[in-house]
Amino acid sequence: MKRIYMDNNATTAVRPEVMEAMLPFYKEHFGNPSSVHWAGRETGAALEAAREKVAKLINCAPAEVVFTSCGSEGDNLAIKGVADAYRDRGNHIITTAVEHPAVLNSCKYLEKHGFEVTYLPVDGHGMLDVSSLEAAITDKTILISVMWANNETGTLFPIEKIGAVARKHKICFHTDAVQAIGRVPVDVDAAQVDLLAISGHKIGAPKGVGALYVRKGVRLTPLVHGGHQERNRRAGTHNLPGIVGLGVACELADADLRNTAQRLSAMRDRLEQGLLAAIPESQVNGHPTMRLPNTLNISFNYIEGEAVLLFLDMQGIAASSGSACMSDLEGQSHVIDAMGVDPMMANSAIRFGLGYDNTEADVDQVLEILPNIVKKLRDMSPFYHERDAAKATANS
Amino acid sequence: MKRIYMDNNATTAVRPEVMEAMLPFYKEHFGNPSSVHWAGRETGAALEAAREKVAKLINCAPAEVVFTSCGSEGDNLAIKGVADAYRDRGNHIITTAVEHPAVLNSCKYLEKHGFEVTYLPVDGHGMLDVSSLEAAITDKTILISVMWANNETGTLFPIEKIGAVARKHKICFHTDAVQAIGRVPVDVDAAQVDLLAISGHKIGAPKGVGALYVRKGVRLTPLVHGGHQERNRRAGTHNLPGIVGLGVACELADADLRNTAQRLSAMRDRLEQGLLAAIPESQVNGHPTMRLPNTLNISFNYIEGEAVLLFLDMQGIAASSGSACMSDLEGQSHVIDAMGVDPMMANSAIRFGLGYDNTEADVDQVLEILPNIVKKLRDMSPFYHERDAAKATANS
Amino acid sequence: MYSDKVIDHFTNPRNVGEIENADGVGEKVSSSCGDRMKVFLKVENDIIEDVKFQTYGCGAAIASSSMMSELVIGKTLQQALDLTNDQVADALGGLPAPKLHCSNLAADALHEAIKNYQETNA
Ligand SMILES: Cc1ncc(COP(=O)(O)O)c(C=O)c1O
Ligand SMILES: Cc1ncc(COP(=O)(O)O)c(C=O)c1O
Ligand code: FES
Ligand code: FES
Repeated sequence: MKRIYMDNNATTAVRPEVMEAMLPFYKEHFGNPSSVHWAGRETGAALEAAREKVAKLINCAPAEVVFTSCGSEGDNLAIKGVADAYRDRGNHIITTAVEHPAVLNSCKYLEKHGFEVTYLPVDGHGMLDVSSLEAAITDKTILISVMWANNETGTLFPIEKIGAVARKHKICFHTDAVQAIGRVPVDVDAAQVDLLAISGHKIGAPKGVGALYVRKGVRLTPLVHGGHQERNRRAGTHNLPGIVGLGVACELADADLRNTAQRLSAMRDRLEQGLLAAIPESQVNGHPTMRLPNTLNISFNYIEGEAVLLFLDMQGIAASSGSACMSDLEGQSHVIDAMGVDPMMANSAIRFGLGYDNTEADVDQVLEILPNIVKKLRDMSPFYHERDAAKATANS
Repeated sequence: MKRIYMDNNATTAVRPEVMEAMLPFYKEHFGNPSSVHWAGRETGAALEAAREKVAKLINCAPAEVVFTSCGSEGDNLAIKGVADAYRDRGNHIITTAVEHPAVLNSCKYLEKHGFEVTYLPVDGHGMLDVSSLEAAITDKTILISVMWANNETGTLFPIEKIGAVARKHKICFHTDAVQAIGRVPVDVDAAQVDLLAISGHKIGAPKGVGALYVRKGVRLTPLVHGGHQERNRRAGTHNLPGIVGLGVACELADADLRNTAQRLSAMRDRLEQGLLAAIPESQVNGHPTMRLPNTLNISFNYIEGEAVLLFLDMQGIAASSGSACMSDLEGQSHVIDAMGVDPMMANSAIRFGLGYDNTEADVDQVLEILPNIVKKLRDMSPFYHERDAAKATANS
Repeated sequence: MYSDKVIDHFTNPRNVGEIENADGVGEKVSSSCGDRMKVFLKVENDIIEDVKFQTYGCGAAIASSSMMSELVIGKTLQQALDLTNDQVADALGGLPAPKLHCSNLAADALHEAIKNYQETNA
């Protein structure tokens, strides 16, 4: 059985070029980049070279890049770090109802410590209304945190517009760009973003490394206190191989961003059209056009998403129902919920995240297999049968 | 020129067995361990297998192991996490003046947020007096944090005795065991420790992974909020290759702890004796017997440590002057300072940290090279000459 | 995450469907997840001759439904009433903790169907 991995929003395989670049830094060049001797100098240079590559992808100065261990840490550092550093100015934070748990749970933690948080709603496409964001600003607002792209639906937020509003009101603007980076162009300067979190393992770098962009002049209390690494913004011995890998992954992303985006969105669109055509009463969750090129979130009414995923899995196809870090939990996605999707539709939502390695043959295979799975599960579903019965009555 | 690496307290090379175990988890088995499909199940099993290996080395239950990104994160999580979770019980923390910056700076951060911290002094050997610790306890004390082994001198603290005191007073006891793990036996149960931080890159696992032991029943506010990883104690996609590597490194450490310790301490002792014999007016900083088997901190009066290190480096020998993460900074070691070492002696302190790969030939080479370096620098030092003059005057 | 037995019953669920003119029909909706199961019975001389089910739910719910049907076909009504949710889960080789509630649908819906049979034939 050919295995097809279509869960690249959860994590990606390390790209071969990335692996090759990292390998020398485990056993051969293993020095602590903070050490002053030969072993540290070798890796110190590699550290700064990687920083430059990350900076180039998002168009910032290398000194504005803080290496972290993952996207979640970046979000926590940005939100708690700004909250603590700007506490004298106010205690109000604005975010959205559809953020990743790393953002939402950082905000909930701050709510227990004297902060007030506004969670802005989204519309049926998962889209945010910038004027409602501006209306939510008070003279106590010290931080706006809005994700660049939603991880479950792929909906892209109007980051440049939000950046302009934040700048106008002189409020720090953090964006969780973990899903956006490497998939759509990201320019912190054009977008007037002050902080931006990325994660290596979503773009072909390994797990265990990420970065937070922190605009020069933005005050930030560290999350991890200790040594003087990262200009006192993040202590702990650098994950040198991981950082080197992140650098190369950013460089690769920079080089083929447009090509990859075009290729993946063409495949994604074919998958989407094929499924909608083959499976009646299905619907796409997310924005029709403002969407990540690789993401398809789709619902098949009357059945349950977990059962669909299980059947797909048994046929070698890896997809998911929302964020991996929530998947061991009961209950529906807070994102699909916030979009006001009908609960039964919401229950069947599954997410395909296409990636670098996917091929047209993969799409063919999903198109062949999935409609049968849906049919089988609908045949089992009492709701589906009652619906037929209801129709029959109506027609008689 | 043969390169000799004797800075294994700063970081170690990844051991070959560790590397081999990690390799399949970058490109082949790369699934997110939180995913429910085949790609996640493969890595989910590897994650739990690694957890068991870590647990075995420190004698705890696997569920008590929380994977982190480094030792600093573990210290921050333990200290800030307990401080926040037990804030209702009190606001007093006891630690020592010679902790790693990850502990000291976490404490300083808490001091800005309403906590009071007692920094216990140490004696000339860097040793702590347990009765002074017990005397410092108040009814507001919620945490004791004392390192297992000091990173600069190797001095081993009386952890079992401190554990007994903490348990008697029902106070959480955290120990930073980053330098101790894999070098001396560590048993959280025998030592009555409640939290214990370790770091992969000090024991032949890669940089970017660590673990915090959290005794069952101990409350802990997360440092990184987000998804449900690590039973809600540490969010963020798992660094699976790193975690697998940490597991194997712990297994290896467990298997040859006593042999390695014996071998390294024999080499270390020969280095120590050889240097003391060859270089008059030199002294060892640290405890004569209660000391890590691999660590030698030694001062050569009248000269400056940085100059010694530079000469050693030019001859291919990597050693250090205290912790790597402080080494870009001016000024003396807070550890040597706290021991009351005479400032000029303190200034010349350098640290050798022997490791798995060191050989007797390495020791020979240092014994051959270092006395000449010291001689050369002393010949340059006004303090040295004035001392000779003083002696001459005294003798005339 | 799931045992081989769960996967087997999920992949090839036994006794899916509907019994026309069933002697008893019952259903149960999970209060925790909204999933739903409907059970149809054919009863003769106090013996369950046939069971069919329809389930809207996760893999565990579907497998539990299937296992339940296998466990009670040919049994007396009393034996079927004695069947517990735990027994269904055990027969599947266990379920992951967060999925235990899913097996509750099966025995509960069965018992509702028996109650319905007893009421209509009282
Ligand atoms: C005693 C001690 N604690 C904590 C740390 C921090 O560990 P890491 O560099 O993995 O964050 C170190 C090493 O630098 C150490 O020696
Ligand atoms: C939008 C978004 N933010 C944050 C994260 C967290 O990243 P990581 O898993 O690297 O901590 C993820 C991925 O899980 C994500 O999709
Ligand atoms: S003269 Fe260079 S550190 Fe003092
Ligand atoms: S999650 Fe609802 S029955 Fe399993």
